[in-house]
Amino acid sequence: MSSLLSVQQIETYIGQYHILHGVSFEAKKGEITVLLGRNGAGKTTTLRSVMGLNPASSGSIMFHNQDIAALPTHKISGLGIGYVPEDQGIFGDLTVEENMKVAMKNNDHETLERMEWILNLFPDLKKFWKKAGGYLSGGQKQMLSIARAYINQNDLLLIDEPSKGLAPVIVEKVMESLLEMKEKTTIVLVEQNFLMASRIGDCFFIIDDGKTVHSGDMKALKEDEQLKRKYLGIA
Amino acid sequence: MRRYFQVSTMAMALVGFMLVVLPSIYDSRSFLILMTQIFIFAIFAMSYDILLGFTGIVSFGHAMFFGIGAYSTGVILDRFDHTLPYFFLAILVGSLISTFISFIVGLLTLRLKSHYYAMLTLAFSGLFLVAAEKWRTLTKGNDGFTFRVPDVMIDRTTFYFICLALMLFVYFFLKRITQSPFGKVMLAIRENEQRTESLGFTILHYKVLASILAGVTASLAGSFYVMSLRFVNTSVFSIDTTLDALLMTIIGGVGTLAGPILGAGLIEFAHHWLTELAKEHPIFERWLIFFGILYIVAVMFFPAGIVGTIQKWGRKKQTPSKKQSIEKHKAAG
Amino acid sequence: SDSASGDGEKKGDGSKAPIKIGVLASLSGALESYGKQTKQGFELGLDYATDGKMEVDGRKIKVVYEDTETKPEVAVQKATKLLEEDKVDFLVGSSSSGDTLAVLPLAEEYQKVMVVEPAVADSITGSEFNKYIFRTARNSSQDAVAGAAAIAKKGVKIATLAPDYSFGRDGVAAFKKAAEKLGADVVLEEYADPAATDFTSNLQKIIDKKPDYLFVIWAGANSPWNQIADMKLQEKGIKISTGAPDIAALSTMEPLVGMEGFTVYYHDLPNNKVNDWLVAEHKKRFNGQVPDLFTPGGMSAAISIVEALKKTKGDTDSDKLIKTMEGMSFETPKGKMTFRKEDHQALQSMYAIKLEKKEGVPYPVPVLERELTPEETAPPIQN
Amino acid sequence: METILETNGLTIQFGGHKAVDDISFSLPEKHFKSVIGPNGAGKTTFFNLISGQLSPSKGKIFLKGEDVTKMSPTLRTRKGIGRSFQITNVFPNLTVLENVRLAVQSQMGIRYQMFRHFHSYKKVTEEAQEKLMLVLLEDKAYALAGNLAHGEKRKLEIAMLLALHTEILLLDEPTAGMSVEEVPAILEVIKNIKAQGDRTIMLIEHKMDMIMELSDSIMVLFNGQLLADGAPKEIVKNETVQSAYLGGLYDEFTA
Amino acid sequence: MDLFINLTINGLATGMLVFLLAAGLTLIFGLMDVLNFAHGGLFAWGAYSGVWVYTMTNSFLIAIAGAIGTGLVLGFITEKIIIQPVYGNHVQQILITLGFMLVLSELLKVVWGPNQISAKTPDYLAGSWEIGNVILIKYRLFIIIVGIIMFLCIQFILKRTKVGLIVRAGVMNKDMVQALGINIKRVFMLVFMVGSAMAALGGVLLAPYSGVIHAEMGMEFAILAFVVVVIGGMGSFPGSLFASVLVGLSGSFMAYYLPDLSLAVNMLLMAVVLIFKPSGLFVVKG
Ligand SMILES: Nc1ncnc2c1ncn2[C@@H]1O[C@H](COP(=O)(O)OP(=O)(O)OP(=O)(O)O)[C@@H](O)[C@H]1O
Ligand SMILES: Nc1ncnc2c1ncn2[C@@H]1O[C@H](COP(=O)(O)OP(=O)(O)OP(=O)(O)O)[C@@H](O)[C@H]1O
Ligand SMILES: [Mg+2]
Ligand SMILES: [Mg+2]
Repeated sequence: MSSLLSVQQIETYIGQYHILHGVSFEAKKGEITVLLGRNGAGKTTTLRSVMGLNPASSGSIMFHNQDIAALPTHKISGLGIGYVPEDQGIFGDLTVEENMKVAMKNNDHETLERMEWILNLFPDLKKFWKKAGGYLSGGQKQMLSIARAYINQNDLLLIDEPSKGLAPVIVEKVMESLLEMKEKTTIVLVEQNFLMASRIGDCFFIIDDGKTVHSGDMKALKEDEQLKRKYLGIA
Repeated sequence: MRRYFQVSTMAMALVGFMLVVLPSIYDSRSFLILMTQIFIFAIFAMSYDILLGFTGIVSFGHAMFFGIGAYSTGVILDRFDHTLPYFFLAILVGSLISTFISFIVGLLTLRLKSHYYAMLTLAFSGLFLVAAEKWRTLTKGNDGFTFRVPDVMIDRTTFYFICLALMLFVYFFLKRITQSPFGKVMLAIRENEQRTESLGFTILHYKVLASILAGVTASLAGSFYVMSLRFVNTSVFSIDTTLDALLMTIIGGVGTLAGPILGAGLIEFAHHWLTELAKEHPIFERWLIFFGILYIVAVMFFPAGIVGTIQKWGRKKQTPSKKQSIEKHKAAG
Repeated sequence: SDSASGDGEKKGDGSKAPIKIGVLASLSGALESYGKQTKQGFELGLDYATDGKMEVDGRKIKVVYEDTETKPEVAVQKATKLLEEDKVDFLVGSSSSGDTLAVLPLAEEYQKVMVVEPAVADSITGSEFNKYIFRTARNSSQDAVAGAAAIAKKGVKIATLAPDYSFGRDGVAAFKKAAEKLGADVVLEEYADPAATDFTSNLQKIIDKKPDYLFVIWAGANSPWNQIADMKLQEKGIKISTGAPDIAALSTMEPLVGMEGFTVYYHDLPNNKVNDWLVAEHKKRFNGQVPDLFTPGGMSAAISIVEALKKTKGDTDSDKLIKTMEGMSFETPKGKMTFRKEDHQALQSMYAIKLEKKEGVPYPVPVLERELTPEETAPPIQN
Repeated sequence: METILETNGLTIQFGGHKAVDDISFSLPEKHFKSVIGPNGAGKTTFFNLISGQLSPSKGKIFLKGEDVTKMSPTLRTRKGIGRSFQITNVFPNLTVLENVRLAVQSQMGIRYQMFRHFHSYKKVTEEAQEKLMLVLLEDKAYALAGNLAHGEKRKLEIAMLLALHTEILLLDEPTAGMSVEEVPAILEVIKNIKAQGDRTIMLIEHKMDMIMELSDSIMVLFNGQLLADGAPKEIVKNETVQSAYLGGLYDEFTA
Repeated sequence: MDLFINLTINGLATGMLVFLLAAGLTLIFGLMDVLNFAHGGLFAWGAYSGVWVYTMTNSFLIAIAGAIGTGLVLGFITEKIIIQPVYGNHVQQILITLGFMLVLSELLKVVWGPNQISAKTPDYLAGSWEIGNVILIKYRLFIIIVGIIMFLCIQFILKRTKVGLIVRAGVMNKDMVQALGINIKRVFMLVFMVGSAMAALGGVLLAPYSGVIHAEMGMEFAILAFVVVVIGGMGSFPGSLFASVLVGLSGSFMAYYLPDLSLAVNMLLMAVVLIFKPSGLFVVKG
C-alpha cells in the first residue's frame, strides 16, 4: 500500500520556541495511524503543522504526492483533509446547525446522506440542533467537532484525542465509525486512551520531545511490554 | 522577573533625577510648559491604564473624571479665592465627586462585559459634556472661563516641579498597588474574570475599586491640567480627551506604568516637533498625516506598545529556552 | 536719531532691535481656513501699513505665526513660547474663542498687548477682560446688533434659531436686546443641537408662530438652510435673515437667495482705499482670489499695531501702548475703526445686505443694502 | 459520619430543557464520590450549581447545614467548595506560577492588601511552588499558562484547586487528555489527598478504571435525573448503566 | 396630527440616514468585531468623492457609483494595510485606526482643500410636496426608500448565504474556519470592503441632506454609528435599523417636546438601553 500522507523530518517553531525538531510519519491509505506520546511531546503541534496552522519551517509534508508544507490552511483543507482539533474548536455563538453549515463544503445528496448517518451516530446533536455550541456539554462539543469533520468526503482525517470527555458507550461508537470510514478515508489519530488506540490502530508512531522516536505495527506494540514501559509508561 | 522590576524602578528614579535637574540646565519656559503638560497627561494616561491595562476594562468616557477635576478646580478657584487651601479643597471635591460617580457607574456596569462599560461611560461623559454646556451660570458654557491660581503656582518652574513630583508620586504609588496582592488580582480579572471569581475573589469589588482609583487619579490630572492653563472649558469632557489618554497608554504599552508616561512624552514631543517642521517645510503643512502615520508605524513595530514590546524582548532572554527546560526535565526524571 | 524711551530695545551696537509680533491662529484642524485668512490678512496689513518696508521708526517688524490647532492647551503652550522664547512684543489671535480665552491670562502675566482677531466671544472683552486685551474683531453682540439693525423695526415679529451652546445663546440674548430696543418683538427662541441633521421640530414651531422674520445664528457645517427651503418658510411669508459667512459657506446658502441680513465683510461692500488696495493686492498674491471673511480682520489687527507703534515712535512699552491705543482710530478695509476706551473693543462698520444670485459667481452674493455705522452697531460695555 | 453537602430537589432548566432535574443527595464528610453518566447527563451542570456558577430554578443546596443556594461562587469558595473545570480555564497570559499563586493568595485570605509588595509574601510563592511540584509542573513555572500543552493545562487546573485548600473538591474530568504515562501520577496525587483523610471529594470521570479504584460511592445521572447512587460494585452491575453508558468497552468491570 | 406626521416622517428620515451610516459599521464592528475608528473617514471620502463626481458628471447616479467605488478601493487598502495585522486585538485596533483616521481626513484636505464644500441635491430630488400642513421633503423620502432597500438587500444576502455565519465563526476561531477549508482572509477582506462601500454610500447620501461636506464630518457621525450598533445589538441589522429609527424619532420628538434635553438625547438613549438591556435591543441569536 502506498502512503497517502508522508511527513518527513519536519521542524516547527511557535514564536521563538522550537517545538518540533524532526517528526516523521506516514499514513497509509485505508489505515488508521496512531500518534502516541506524553503530554507536551508535540503531537498536537504535528497535526497543526500538517494542517498549516503552525507551518513547518523545514522538512516535507507530502499528501497525494504533492508537497503541502507551504500551502495555506484553507487550501490544505480543500485538498480533502478533515481536522478535529484538540480543543474542539466549536463556534460557541453559533448553533449546532450553523456549526455544521459552516463546515459543509457541498450541499449535495451525498452530504445529506452523511448528515443523516452522523445524526444517527450522535443523536444528541439532533436533539440540540438549534442550541448554541457554547452551551453544549463537554462531550457534546466533542461529538459536534467530530461531526463537522465527518460531514465532508475527505481523503484524510486528522483527529486529536477524540475520546477525550466522551462516555464509554460513545467512545465505542466513535471507534466503530472510524473503522467503518477507514475504507474510504485514511485516518491519523492522536490518542491517549491506549485501550482505544490499540484496538483500532493499524500502526503507530511515538513522538517525544518533538521527535519521532519509534514506530511500528500496533499489534507488535500491544505485546511489547518493554516498549510500552519505555515510551508510554504503562505496563 | 524580580530583577526586571528593580531595573524599571531604577530607571524611573534616574529619569526622575534627570527631570529634576533639567530646569537648571535648560530653562526655556515654554519647554517647561511642554514638560509640565507631559507630566499631567502622563498621570491621566496612567489612570487610564489602571483600567485598561491592569483590569482589562475599556472606557470611552474617561474624560468624565478629568473634566470633573478640571471644573471643580476652576469653579472653586474662580468663585472663592485663588489660594492654596481652596486648591486643596478643589482637589478634594473633585476626588469625592469622581469617587461617587465612578462608584455608581462601576456598580451599574461592571457586572457586564467591558464592552458595555466602554459605551456606557461614553454615554455618561457625553451627559457631563451637555451638563457643562447647559449649566451656564456655573460653567459659562462651552466658551469656558479663566481664573487665577494660588501664588505659589504662578511660577512655571515651581509648577513644573510640583507636577513632576506629583507624577513620580503617582507612578510609584500606582506601581506599588499593581504589584501588591490586590494588583495581582486585578491582573487575574483582566485575564479571566470567571476563573478569578471561582478562586474566591469578589470581582465586582476589585473592578469598582479599580474604577474609583482610576477616576480619582484622572480627576487629579484634570485639576492640574486646568491649573496649567488657568482656564477651563467644555473640551475637558470631550471624546478627544479620552482618546488622548487612550493613545498615550496604548502607544507606550498597555499594562505597564512606564508606558503611559513614555507615551505621553512621545506624543507631545512628536506633536511639538511636527508642528515646528510644519513651519519650515511646506510638505509638513499637513503634519497630521505624519502624526497618523506615527500611530500606524507604532502598532506595526511595537505591537505591545513601546515599553510592552521592549519588556517582551527582555523576557525572551530571561526564560530558559525550551530545550534547556526539557533537558532539565530529563535530568530530574 | 533715537526717540524711544529706551527700555532695553536697543542692541549694544546701536542698531535698533526688531519689534516682534506673535500671531496665534488655527492653521490646522476644523478652523484651518479661518486661521489662514487671518494670517494672509495680517501679512498684507503689515505691508500696507509700513509701505512694504516692514519697519516702524527704524525698527524692523518680525512676525512669528503659531498654530493653536483649536486646542486651548496648545494655544497656551504656543503663546508661552512666543512670549518666552521669541520675546514678542504683541500677541495676535486667535481663530477660536476657547483658545483666545485660554491665552488672555498670559497677556496679563507677561504684560503684553494682545490684539484679538477674529474670536467673537463677548466675554473676551467682557467678563474675562484685562487691560492688555484689544479686539479688532467684532464681537457676538456687534453681530447681533447688526443683525437687528438690518431687520428690526417697530412691530416686526421675529423668531430666532441658533445652536444650543454659548455662541448661539449669547448671540440670541444680544440680538433680542438690540431688536427689542428697535421696537421689534422676539416671539420665539429656538435652539438646536449644534450637530443636528434634522431641524423639523424647530422649524415646525417657528412656522406655527408665524413671525415676520426668522433670524438665524449659525456656525458649523451642518447648516439648516436646506431644510428651511424644503419646509418652505419663505413661501409661508417668513423672511429669513442671518449673517453672511465666508465664501465657502456662502455656496451652501443657495436656498436662501433673497434673504436680508448682515455681514462682517464681503470684498466688494466697503468703499474705501484700504479695501481697494486689499482686494487688488490679494488677487495679485493669491492667484486671483478675493479676500474672504476674516482677511480684513487680520489686516486691521496689523494696521492697528503699526499705527500704535507709529504713535509711540516704535516704543513697545505696554503701558504706553495701551494709553495710545485706547480710543485710537485707524483706517482699515472696513473703514475707520476705533478702540473703545472702556473695553478695548474696536467699533466698526457692519453691512446690511441681501443675498442675490450673480452672473458668473458660483455662490449667492451679499449685495449692500446699507452700511451700518460703527456707532449704530456699538455693543454694550460688558466688562 | 456527618453530612457536609446536601441538595434538595435541585433543578435547573434551560429553555424547555431540564439539565438537572430534581436531584436530592447528601454527601458525607471525607467521602469520595464519583459522578458518572452519559454526555449531557448534567454532571457538569450539577457541579456548576453546587459551586455557584449557575443558580438553580428550583431546590436548595446546604453546606454543613447552611443554606448556600443564593450565595455567590466567591463566597462558596471561601466557605470550602473548590472546583476544577472541565474546559480548561486558566489565566493564559500569566505564568504558571502566578496562576497558582493567585489561588494560594485567596486561600490565605490576602485579598485587598494594596500597599505591600507581593514579594513580601514569601509563603505564598513557596506554597505555590510546592503545589506545582505535586502535579509535576515545576519546570514550567515560568512559562505562560496559555502556551502549555493540553495535558499540562489539566495539571495546572489541579494545582490551582489544591492550592485553595478547600474541604470539598469538585473535580470535573481532571485527567481528560492527560497522557497515559502521567495519569498514574495524578491518580497518586488524588489518592494521597484521599489518604490524608481531611477532604471530601466529588469526581466526574469517564475513565471507569480510575473511578473503580478511588470511589467510596458512585452516583449516576441520566438526562438530568439521579438514576442511582451506591457502592461501585453495585452501580456497574446496573443494567441501564451498562447498556446506556458503559457499552462494551469496559467489559472487564462487569464481568 | 399634521405635526405628528411631520415629526414622524422627518424623524424616520433622519433615522434612515443614521442607518445608512451605521450599516457598514454593523458589518465591520458588529459582525467582524473590529473597532474601526477610521470608519468616519470612509464617510467623508465617500461624500467628497461623490460630490466631486457629481460636479464633474452632473449625474447623481454616477456620483453614487463613484462613492461606492471609492469605498471599495479604500476598504481594500484599509483592510490590507491597517486591519489585517490587528484582527482580534482591540487595543491595537484603536491606535492604528485612529492614526489612519488622521491620515484619511488630512488627505481629503490635500486633495480638495480645507474649505467646506457645498453639495447640491439633484433637481429631481430637490424640493418638497405640501399636503395640507404635512410637508414631504423629496430627498428625505428618497433616503427612507434607499434605507429600506439597503436593509432588505443585506438581510437577503445574510439569510441566503453562509457569509454571515462564516464571519462570526471566523471572529471566534479563525484557525478552525480555515481548517474547514474557508479562505477566511478573503472573506474578511470582502466583507470589510462591502462595509466600507456602505460607509461611503452613507457619506454621499448624507451630503445633499445637509447641503455641505467638510473634512471633519466623519468623526461626528462615526460616534453616532457606534452608538447605534451597540444599542441595536452587535451585528444585528434589524437591531441597527430599529436603533437608528429610534435615534431619529426620539431626536425629532424630544426636540419638539423637551428641547432642553435634546442635546443629551442620544447619550440618554444609550445609557437607558445599556442599563436595562445590556446586550442591546436585538441579540444576534445563536
Ligand atoms: N503557543 C505556544 N507557545 C509556546 N510553546 C508552546 C505553544 N504551544 C505549545 N507549546 C509547547 O510545545 C510543546 C508541545 O505541545 P503540543 O500541544 O504539541 O503537545 P501534545 O503532544 O499535543 O501534548 P498533550 O498530550 O498534552 O496534548 C509543549 O511543551 C508546549 O508547552
Ligand atoms: N448554560 C447552559 N445553557 C443551556 N443549556 C445548557 C447550559 N449548560 C448546560 N446545558 C445543557 O445541559 C445539558 C447537561 O450539560 P452538562 O455539561 O452538565 O453535561 P455533562 O453531564 O457534564 O456532560 P459531559 O460528560 O459531556 O461533560 C446539556 O445538554 C447541555 O447542552
Ligand atoms: Mg495535544
Ligand atoms: Mg461535563
